[in-house]
Amino acid sequence: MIEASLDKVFITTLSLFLFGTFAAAVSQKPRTANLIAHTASFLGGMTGAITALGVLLGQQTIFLSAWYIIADISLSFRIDALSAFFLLIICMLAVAVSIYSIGYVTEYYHKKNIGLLGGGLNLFLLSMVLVVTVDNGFAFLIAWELMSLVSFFLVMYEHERPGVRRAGYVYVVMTHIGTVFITLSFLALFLFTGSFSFTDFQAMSAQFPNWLKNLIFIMALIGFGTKAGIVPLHVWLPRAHPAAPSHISALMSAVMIKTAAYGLLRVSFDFLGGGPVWWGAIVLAAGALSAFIGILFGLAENDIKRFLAYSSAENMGIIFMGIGACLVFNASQQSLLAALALTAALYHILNHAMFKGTLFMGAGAVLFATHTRNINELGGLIKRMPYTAVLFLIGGLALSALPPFNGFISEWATFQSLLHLSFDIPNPWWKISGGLAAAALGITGAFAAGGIIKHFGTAFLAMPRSEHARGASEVPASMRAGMAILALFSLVLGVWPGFVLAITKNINEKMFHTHLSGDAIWYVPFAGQKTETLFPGIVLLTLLGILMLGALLLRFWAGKGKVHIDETWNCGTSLESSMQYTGTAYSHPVLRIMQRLTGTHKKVKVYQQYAYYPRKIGYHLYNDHSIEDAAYKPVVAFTVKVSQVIRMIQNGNLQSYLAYMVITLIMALLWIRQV
Amino acid sequence: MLKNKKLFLTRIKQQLGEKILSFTIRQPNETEIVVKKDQLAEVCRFLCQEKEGRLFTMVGSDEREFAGSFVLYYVFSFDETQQFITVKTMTPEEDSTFPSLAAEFPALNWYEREVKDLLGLRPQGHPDLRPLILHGDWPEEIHPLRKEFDVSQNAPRVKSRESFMQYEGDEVTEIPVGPIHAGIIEPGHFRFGAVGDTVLYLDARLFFTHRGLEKASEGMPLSKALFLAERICGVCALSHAVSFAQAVEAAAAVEIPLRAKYLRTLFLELERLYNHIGDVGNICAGFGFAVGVSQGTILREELLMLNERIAGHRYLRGIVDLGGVRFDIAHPDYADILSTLNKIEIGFTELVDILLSHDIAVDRMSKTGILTLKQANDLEVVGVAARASGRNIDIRRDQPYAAYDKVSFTVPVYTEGDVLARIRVRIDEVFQSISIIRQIFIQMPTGDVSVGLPPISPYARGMGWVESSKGETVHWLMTGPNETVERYRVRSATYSNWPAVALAVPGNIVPDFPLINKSFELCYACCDR
Amino acid sequence: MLEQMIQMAGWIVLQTAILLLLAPLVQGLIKKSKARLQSRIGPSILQPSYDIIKYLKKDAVISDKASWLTRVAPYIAFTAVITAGLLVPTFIVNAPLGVAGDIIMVIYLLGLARFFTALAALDAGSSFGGMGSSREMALGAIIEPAFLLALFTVCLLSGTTKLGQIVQVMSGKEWALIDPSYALAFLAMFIVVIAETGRIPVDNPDTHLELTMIHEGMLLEYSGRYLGLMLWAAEIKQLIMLNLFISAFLPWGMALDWSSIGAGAAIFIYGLKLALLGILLAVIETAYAKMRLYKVPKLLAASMALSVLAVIMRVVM
Amino acid sequence: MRAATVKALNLAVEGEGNEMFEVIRKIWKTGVVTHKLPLREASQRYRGKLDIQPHKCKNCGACVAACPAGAINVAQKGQGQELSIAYTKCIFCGLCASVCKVQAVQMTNDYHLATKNKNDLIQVVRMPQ
Repeated sequence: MIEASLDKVFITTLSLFLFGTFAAAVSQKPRTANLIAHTASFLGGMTGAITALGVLLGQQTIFLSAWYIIADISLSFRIDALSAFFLLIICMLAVAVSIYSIGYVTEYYHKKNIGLLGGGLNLFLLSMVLVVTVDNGFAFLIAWELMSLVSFFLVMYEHERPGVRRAGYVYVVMTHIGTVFITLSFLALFLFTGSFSFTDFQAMSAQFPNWLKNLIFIMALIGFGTKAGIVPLHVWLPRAHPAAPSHISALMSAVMIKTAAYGLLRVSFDFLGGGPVWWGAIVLAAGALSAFIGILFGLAENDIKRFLAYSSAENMGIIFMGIGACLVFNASQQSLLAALALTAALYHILNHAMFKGTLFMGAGAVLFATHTRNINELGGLIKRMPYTAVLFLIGGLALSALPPFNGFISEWATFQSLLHLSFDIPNPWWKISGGLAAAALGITGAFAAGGIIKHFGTAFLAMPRSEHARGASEVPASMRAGMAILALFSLVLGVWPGFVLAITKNINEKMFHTHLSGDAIWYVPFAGQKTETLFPGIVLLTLLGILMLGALLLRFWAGKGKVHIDETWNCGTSLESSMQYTGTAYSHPVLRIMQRLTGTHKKVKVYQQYAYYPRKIGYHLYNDHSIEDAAYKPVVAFTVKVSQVIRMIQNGNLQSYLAYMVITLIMALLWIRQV
Repeated sequence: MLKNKKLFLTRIKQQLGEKILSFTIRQPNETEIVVKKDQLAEVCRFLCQEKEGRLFTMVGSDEREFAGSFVLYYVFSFDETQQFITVKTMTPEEDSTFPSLAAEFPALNWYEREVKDLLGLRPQGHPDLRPLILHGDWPEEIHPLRKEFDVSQNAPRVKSRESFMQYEGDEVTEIPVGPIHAGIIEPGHFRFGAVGDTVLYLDARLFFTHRGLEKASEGMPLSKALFLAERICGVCALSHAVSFAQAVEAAAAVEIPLRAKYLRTLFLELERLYNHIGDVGNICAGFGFAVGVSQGTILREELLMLNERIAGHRYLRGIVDLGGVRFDIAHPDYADILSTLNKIEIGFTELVDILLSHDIAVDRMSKTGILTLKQANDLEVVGVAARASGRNIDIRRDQPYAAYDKVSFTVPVYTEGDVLARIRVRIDEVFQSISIIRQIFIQMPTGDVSVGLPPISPYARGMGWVESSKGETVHWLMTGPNETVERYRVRSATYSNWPAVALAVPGNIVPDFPLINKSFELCYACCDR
Repeated sequence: MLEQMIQMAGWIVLQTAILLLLAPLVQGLIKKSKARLQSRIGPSILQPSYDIIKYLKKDAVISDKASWLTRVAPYIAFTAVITAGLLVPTFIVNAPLGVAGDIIMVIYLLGLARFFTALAALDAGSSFGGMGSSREMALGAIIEPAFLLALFTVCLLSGTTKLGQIVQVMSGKEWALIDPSYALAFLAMFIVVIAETGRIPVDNPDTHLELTMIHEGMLLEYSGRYLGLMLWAAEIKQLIMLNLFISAFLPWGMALDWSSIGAGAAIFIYGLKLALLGILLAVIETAYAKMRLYKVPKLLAASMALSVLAVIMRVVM
Repeated sequence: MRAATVKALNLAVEGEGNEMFEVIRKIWKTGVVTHKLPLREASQRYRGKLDIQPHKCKNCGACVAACPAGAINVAQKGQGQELSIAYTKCIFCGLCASVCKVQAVQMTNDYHLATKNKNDLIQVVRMPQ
């Protein structure tokens, strides 16, 4: 009964998104388009979340067949626990972003077509829902491609702005390179099973030869790694995310790149049933590299959205570290620890969606209010935009993995997974690697905190550095509400891990036939052979208790302290805004220490007529990002060139070229089917 | 030697020929050349570049009352022949400008701006005409060193004209430090253009302690002005006093008794000792080496207490008299000094051993705050800083005064130009000073310690110089009627060296600035007057 | 259940009191030892306590550029540090909050304090705050992995990150310091303790030269009660680092339960260990000079290398 | 393995053991040098407060004229004269003592000048008729 009704709820979700897409696209008035699109996506998100929660808590699976294209290539859905988990995240974000967008898109009124933007948002959400729910390789690829294309068009929404087109091209090229690998791995699965159905993949992959499993895994890793923005496949990420409108960036960063984790988990565990230890080692190494490099490059940025984008690469790295550890434990038959590692990864996926959503929306709010993303032009926003500041700070605290916010819990679990690699796997290499990976995670967390302080401190604190910041005012209520929802979840998930454990329980049970008990509200006993427990609630209560009691005692003992307001101490001169530490200056020490990796170098130009009498000094700091340069520039240049050539041949625009690409993909798939 | 000098002067006279108005040998070691304003650049260029003279000091003077115009004196020192050549040029009130040489001789930058501020003569073509001595909120048309300026008058404050370096782009932070500092440091405002911890440029705004001493001395009896000179600075009180006394003695053309010369040398070296030892100890505070600081302070205190015992004043004030010194010392004092010095020598040797073998300390000091020889030469840097950058000058040897021509000592020269080199110069000089003092006690003649001054004619000129612990201090004096001061110009070592600090800092990291600053050990009061 | 909770609450109060009172004393002892090593008599070891009392009673001055963060940060930093302190054993093998958290929690609670201190430093807009903050975060980022690695070598012995269990395992190994891998880990951790407490050769706690400060730079805009809390928090953090060090490397003589004789002796031994460590810190601080800012990462890299070496030895041997 | 340990230990202390020993030895040798209050007496030649003996004074005014800081003043007060020395201005140069032909003004080595009231720093001496 419940199952049947959940089916309907899910169908409602899809229909709402579909309705939102078309209804918004055809509506002429910006205000109507805004309302229709975001009401549809809000409702869609709500119903989707109900579906997902129903599946996760009700321990059931939804099957749904829409129609058959030919033979076993069908559009059918199967929502198991894993799908539902991702569906839940997508829908939570859909709800928050919809509310936020109502305010945010007013920025584009009478400048751009709101209908297209709102419709695009719905279509984007729909495509992501399809990606995580379809039950068929063919449909998956179509949905995947749809997701890529829609997000590409959304990135290109403000194509008249400088840099946006370039970002869009890099994105579309990279994402298709990824798609090629994913397609290849699915084709390999198809060729050996003779079917596109996920059920067949699961059933038959056990008989695959090892080399084939390895091949499929590697191709899937590259393909999904590209979408996840894993270093060194991340180059599109810091370009595309800032270029897109902020609510779209929030979705891309918080949800879209997570579909890659879904794909990887689906392929490696569900289809291939885990693999040898080296799979885990590769994923773990890629994750560690990604986490470290991602945040290091992010730290160098003065563009608030680019920083967040790099930080997404970092967090995907942390997630991959969890997945990697899980693969290793799985290969070593440590199912409880595998469950711990998977929980860590899933928990972080959920958490990252919450706080990165908050942060991107916060960045969007700053952009909305000041029209600049360069923190060196901002400052003093905490007084002009108090609510946004608090919400951004909460997101930042969670991103920095500080208690009592959610980032801490998942990072703690990841730490435990990594440390248990060395505690419980007898191989000496793992003993060392586990510790080193934990250290890498540690430095990542510290860098993330530094990045947040840099961006929050420069943009929100002290004095405005330019007219942009001076004229800022608080954003509309709907935008604040959108951020507040996710920020609230950041706190709740940080003190109530039991909730998340309840929803990940099914996934673990299905994959490892074991589970972590997490029923109690306050604590997370990762019980089993060890008692690594964490009671964030108790710690938070103690902290609050000490705070209250301490403040009271102080008040009682020393009285109500008087506070005088005076100038900032500036050595006897008056303070000017140019004396504040700039974003560049803030991260300079780290960049200098890490110079070899970041390729930091400066250009100083001294304007002078006579020696010893300089008049003006020009300065700019560059970060070469040597990794990108070395590995990517030639490839990207080549691809761009090729696509330009193709465009010339076609004599048409990029859109039709992409349409051809999709058609070619479908044709190819069909052709293979016929053979 | 004497012949050389004559030849040198004759040749200069011949080569300059038509360009000069007059050529007068005023004193055995000083020659005056009078030129027209438009010939100034050429003559200075000739003296500096072909004859390798170095700018010693430059003085602007309001001589309208008795000479009918403003006068500028450019004094060049020729160390090889132990000669000074003063180039004098006149600027009438109606045309109160003079050609600026600052672009060509960066060392003249400050001197010309000072003349502009205090006398209101405009250096034409000066590349940087920001106010220097008087700050931006002082009215532009009031010039304190003009005779008509009333000292008791309170100048109104105007809107500040101060400006600092401009930076392009939004990445540079301007870090302001001072004029009020956290420690007990004299007032100076430093504005770093920095990105993170790397310094791009340093703007140093000084002259917060400009007390107008030169103006205050106008009309003051010479005997009282001595005490004013003594109070220019706290730690080089004696150097200033001796310089002033030497300037007066030169104006009076008087030779002081030999014993007085030796005593002056003794006290000057004691002053150098406590300064250098204190500086070596203090530099350790720049990198938090507590033992270095405490041991340095202990040694310095020993010396200060010695000063108090033998001279009645820890910082050696009230010793010098015009025409000699005010009191004599006896044999028990000799023994006291020598035994204290023995103790100091042992303690200092140990301190230096520890300091120079301390890896972190040496690492902090080497390659930090490098001043190149070219920069040092261009800016006419003097003293320890000059010798650490390979500029081999020491006025004790080059233009001897007091009894320095009778004792033997070597002048340490290093070429690295970094903090470590400056510290090494100080360390070497400490041992040289100890050796000089020991020589003094061997050679010390008996006799009077003071001689009375004959009456001094009005508008006589004299110059006194001393190699203080910071570098050469030059006092240029013109007497007025009734043995008063007409124009008094103090050019301390700090005045010459400050612009060099600003050059040594860029490229270093911000936390190294205190270290670099301390290694130059410049005092603001000396510079600001 | 209720009895247990009351017991736990009592323990929390006791340990909080220990942290609050002992932290300024340890600071005073270090200062006194340093003064003696500089041939000075130095202030009384109670001076830091007097200072804190004085600051807490004074009015505060706050910048007109600053926001509410400046006022909130000291409270957050202070409570976060104390909470972290409740997770680390002192003289008894477990800590009051031992069941609720572990080493990672301690590190991140200290991180929370650091985060707010560094953020509040930027609030007033002065360049010194920015300078201190940016240096703190740069060095903090390098200290963090070194810290984790050094602790990791200890965790590896006991296979857990729970401090109570680590202490129990370690106190069974009285002669562990002879074990080379343990000695290496000891050194690695000691370097981290020096770095985390902001002592020479990493930071100079005595300097107030504007341009060289790290931790002091961040507190420059603070005064009165807020400054008192911040300083107190810094001193407690120093005590926590020493406690961590004692728990991990010198756990002998800790009381296993609350029996009065055992606990009494344990308190005495704990005090002795603290005093010795404090004097050791003072000696090191006196004999070393502050390193060049950009050489500090090398020192911490050395600590990391030592940790890795310690793990390798443990695994190989 | 042992060699590695030694190497690592050397890395940690960077061979500074010797130098550290030097430092400690030096500190040990120096001991505590702080002087506690009350401080010792100033040296004999120390130029401190003035000692004025009114009965020797010939009222010549040489000291007043010689004082470079203008710290000595003579004022008519009722019947007699009053000599005042302002230690707020005095620079302790000793010129007054050296110009006084009858040694009515002499320098002492009394250095105690700290006071809570600025007026206490003006020493007034009443001259006999």
